[in-house]
Amino acid sequence: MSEISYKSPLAATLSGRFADKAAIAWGRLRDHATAIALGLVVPLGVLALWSYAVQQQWLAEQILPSPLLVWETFFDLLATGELQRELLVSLGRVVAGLVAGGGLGLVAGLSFGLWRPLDIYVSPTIRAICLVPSLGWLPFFMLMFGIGEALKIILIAKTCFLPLMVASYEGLRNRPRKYDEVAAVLELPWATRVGIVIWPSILPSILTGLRLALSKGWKALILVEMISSAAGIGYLMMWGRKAFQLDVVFATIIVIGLVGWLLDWALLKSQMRATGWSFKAVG
Amino acid sequence: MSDTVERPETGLFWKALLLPAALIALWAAADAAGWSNRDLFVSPLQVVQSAIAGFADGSLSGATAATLLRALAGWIIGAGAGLLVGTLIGISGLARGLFNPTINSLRQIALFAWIPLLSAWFGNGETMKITLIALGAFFPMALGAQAGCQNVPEGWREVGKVLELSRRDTLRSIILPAAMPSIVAGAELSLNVAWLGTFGAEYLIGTGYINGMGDGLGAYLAAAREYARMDQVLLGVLFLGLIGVTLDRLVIGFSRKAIPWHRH
Amino acid sequence: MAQALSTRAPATEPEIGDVVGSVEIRNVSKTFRVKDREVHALDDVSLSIRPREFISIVGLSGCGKSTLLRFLAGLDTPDKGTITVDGAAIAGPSLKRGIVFQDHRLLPWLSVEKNIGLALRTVLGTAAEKAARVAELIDLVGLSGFESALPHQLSGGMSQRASIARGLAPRPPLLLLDEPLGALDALTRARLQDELLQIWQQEQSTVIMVTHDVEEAIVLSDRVIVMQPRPGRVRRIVDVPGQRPRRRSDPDFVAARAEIADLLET
Amino acid sequence: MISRRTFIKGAAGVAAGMLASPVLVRAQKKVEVIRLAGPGNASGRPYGSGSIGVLRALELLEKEFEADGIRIEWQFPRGTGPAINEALANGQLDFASYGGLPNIVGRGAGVPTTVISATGNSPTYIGARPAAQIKTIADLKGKKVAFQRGTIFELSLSRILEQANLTNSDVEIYDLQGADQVAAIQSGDVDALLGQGNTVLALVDKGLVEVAYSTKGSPAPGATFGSFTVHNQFRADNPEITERVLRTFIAASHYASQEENREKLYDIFALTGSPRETYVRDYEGDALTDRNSPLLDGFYRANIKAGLDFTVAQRLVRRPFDLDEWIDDSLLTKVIADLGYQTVWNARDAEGKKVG
Repeated sequence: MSEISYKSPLAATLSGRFADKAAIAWGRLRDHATAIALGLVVPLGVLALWSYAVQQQWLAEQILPSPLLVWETFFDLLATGELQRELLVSLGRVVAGLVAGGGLGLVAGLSFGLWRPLDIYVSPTIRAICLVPSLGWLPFFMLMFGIGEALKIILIAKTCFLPLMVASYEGLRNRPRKYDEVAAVLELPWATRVGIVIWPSILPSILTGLRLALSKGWKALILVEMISSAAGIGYLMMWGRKAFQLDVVFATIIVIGLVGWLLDWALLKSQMRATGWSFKAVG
Repeated sequence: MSDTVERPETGLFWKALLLPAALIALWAAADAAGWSNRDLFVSPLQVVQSAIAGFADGSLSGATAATLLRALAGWIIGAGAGLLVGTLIGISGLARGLFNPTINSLRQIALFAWIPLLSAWFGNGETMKITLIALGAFFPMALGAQAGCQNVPEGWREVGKVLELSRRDTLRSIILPAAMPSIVAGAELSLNVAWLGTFGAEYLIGTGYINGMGDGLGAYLAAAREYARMDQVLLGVLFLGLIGVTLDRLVIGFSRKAIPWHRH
Repeated sequence: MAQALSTRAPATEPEIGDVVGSVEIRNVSKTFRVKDREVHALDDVSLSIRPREFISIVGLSGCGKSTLLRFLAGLDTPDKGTITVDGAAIAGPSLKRGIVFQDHRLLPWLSVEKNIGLALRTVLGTAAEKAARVAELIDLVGLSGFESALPHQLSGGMSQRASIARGLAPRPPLLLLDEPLGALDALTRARLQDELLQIWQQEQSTVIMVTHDVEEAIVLSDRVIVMQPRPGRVRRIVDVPGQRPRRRSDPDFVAARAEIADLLET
Repeated sequence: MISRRTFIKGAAGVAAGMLASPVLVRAQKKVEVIRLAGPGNASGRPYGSGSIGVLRALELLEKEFEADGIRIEWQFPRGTGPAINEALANGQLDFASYGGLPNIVGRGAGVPTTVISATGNSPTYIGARPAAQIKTIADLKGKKVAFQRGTIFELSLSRILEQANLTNSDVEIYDLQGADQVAAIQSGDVDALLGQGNTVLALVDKGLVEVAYSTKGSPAPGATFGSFTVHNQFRADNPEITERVLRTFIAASHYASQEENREKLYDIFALTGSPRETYVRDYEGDALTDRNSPLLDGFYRANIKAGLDFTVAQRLVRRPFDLDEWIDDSLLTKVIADLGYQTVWNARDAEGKKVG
């Protein structure tokens, strides 16, 4: 369909254009509305089933609190400021872990990509270490770093390390070489080459790695907060479990999912903005 | 895709083992010199002895088998459901509109965050663990299948149209094969999560079910920690990593066979 | 000609083997909307094609020639106007109108044999008859020995041959070729042009081919439709005189080439 | 690709399947299995201590119900009390022996249980890192204290701190499981931990902590206590089996209260994986009848009352409930009379002093 990319004929009148634009805008609005309405069907259905299940007492009320109670609990947590407080603690940890682990991962990935001996002798060990899941490392980390703030941040950092290491490494190795040749032919200076040719060509891969790291880091955080913590959203959830108040558990799970989704969405948006060309080039 | 085909270099494998070997030597030397704190650090020899003992009395092998069995059961259920749902969402616009937002929100919930809810609903037994594992395995597989089915190039779909293939034939001959690389990638990730989820379920829940199928590697590790058996802790982590990598390799090897047309 | 295979055709339509493959294009227009702009891909195109004719459509990028072919294949529909094949309007893709795409579009997970066989999936006939037809086609396009090869093991020319065989498999009265040889090198291209002529003569279908290559159009066609872009219209229909095989040095050939080149340049 | 109709049909099928799922249908039939739970000790080996450990180790229930073809299923979940509450709520348990606080929380949330016996008392120990300089209860102020929240120790801490006019909010609480507590003590992240003898004394032996305080000696507030509960549905459906289970439980309590069994008891408790030696020292000098008394006496009730007040104040329980309705000693009295054990245990008053 590459044949239709020429300019529109002059025949189209201004008023016609306006009407068209209005029609297009209306169409878009309608599409969005339809999408939202469709997307709400399942959650609303689940909500209805949930309410019905509560009413019919399919499950004991202690393990299936009514949606209304969950809603009230959610607002209660908001009103007392508990939710915001714990969430802030959690977000702080994730950011700290992401910066530390992701930064190291980036450096490691670039070093392995640029310096072959390092890649041959060191990277397999690092990869193998990273492949053992965070939960497996937890006992060691606890012994080494205690159970304080350091433990949480190190565990998240460890989780964020691998995605960024792999992303920067793969980005560097798989980036199209043909643009290097263009740069060479144009006799660009070294700094310009890095800034204009090399960095942009690995940026999409790195941003994808960053998104993966954040998503994994968020999940690792919840885990470590569930196991050993005195604060944070994961702790709040565990506390709800121990107090046998499933409404608190429900409310926190929903918050955990929403925050995770929001983080991912925000990063995706900024990724599209930063490297929009790579999304188009693929299609 | 990549033009960097400099892989088959001889001795790469052995070179990769150099650093770990050096670290183990250092560990043994440190132990022999009596530098290390006996409580926290055990000697390499002790770990090997514990491994042999673990296999002799069946505790380690039994735990490994239980974990593997559980992981596979959960993976098959979760990935199977994920394949079905993902394919459905991938090929039906209506299903996509209905389920996509929900699935995308749910998959952001950390797997282990489901534990309080699932244990309240399904107790501490096998049902709960398998449900948790299946839940973890579901999302990567569903995502892989959906992406695969949705991203079938229009050109191939048109082939189906001009050849007047039935819906079933289009699905079988065009969409599913075209989606296969993505499905396999989803399966790989899904197995990975299932393995992790199994370990986590065992570690965090550890029922102490006497009539159950055994508590597995996760509980083995938890118990080892409880009794401060550092050698067993190390063994548990080692097995966890080794089996995880092996499973991963198996899936990759299988996918090479399953999709020979797909290079890289 | 073997009559074992036939497309599942409604009784009202003519039987295959009769004088079929005639096409009537009347006042066809199409406007695409790209972002907020309108693009007139085709503007009031009319064309009449006789059975068993070999027609080429040439024109610059954007003249709507591929769009027209996609209408004929039933993959897109015009905004205005009608297209009928043997008197019946086109309702959608059909095996009675085989199409060969420029990028061969062989399914990479199916062998050559199975790719061709896919075109016979909904056709009446026994498995043995279908297998015989596939073997016959493989022989016709010169791919014997490569029956079970996967597409990535084939060269560009071989893939295109297989693709042509797939287009021909259900014996379509009308064969649509969308720049089928566009991606090939000159030598392969010349050889395949000869083979295409042979195939056309043997299968007795009407052929409509879109091409960029004026010489290819003259070598193969009875008539060359020259189209112009913005908006897409038929500029002129050039009758190619002379018997086949045509030589590039023939005066008729030279004259036709000059005429078409002239039309394309202005 | 897929028509709407096919899709809707499929979706309806899935929904129907979910509605008919076995989780939601509780079948009423003859008992084939009796399911019991105790707190998961040390995660690895599923043996409880106290009367429930004896019951389990001597397989008394298994023998009692062998002739009826009824299986006995045991659970000792790592999640301890809270996990037991969940299992009771979703109908996966019939009997449970667990700590006072979680069973109050469970009942407060509406888990339909009844207390049919007490499970005895154990001293609570506070182990402190030597470097933390904790010698008295008052020294705990502002210190980091680890235990598993939602268990009886949450109440114990409150009652111990009460003696120095402190509350739980005067210390920094770390919610950790057993091995994590040890790691935290080792790394110096926490200053003290609360536990029973088998865990704290084991750490004392390793030189990691010193006992800063314990309730060992006379029955004291802050000691742990627990209840043996039955699911109301099970009791209503199977009154006769409930009585037999309780009778067997009381037999186990009786066994655990006989001085001649002391050494055997230590062997049984050591099956949890904790060092036998720690049990020896924990029990040293205590009368077994005091430690393993099943009586729902004044002391038990006073403890439960304190627990309820605490949980309500901490908003662990949202609305108080009637303790007299929950604690039902009619069956216990009958069983003890049937067995002729009326004189084995001495009832105590609210302060823990022997009555009469």
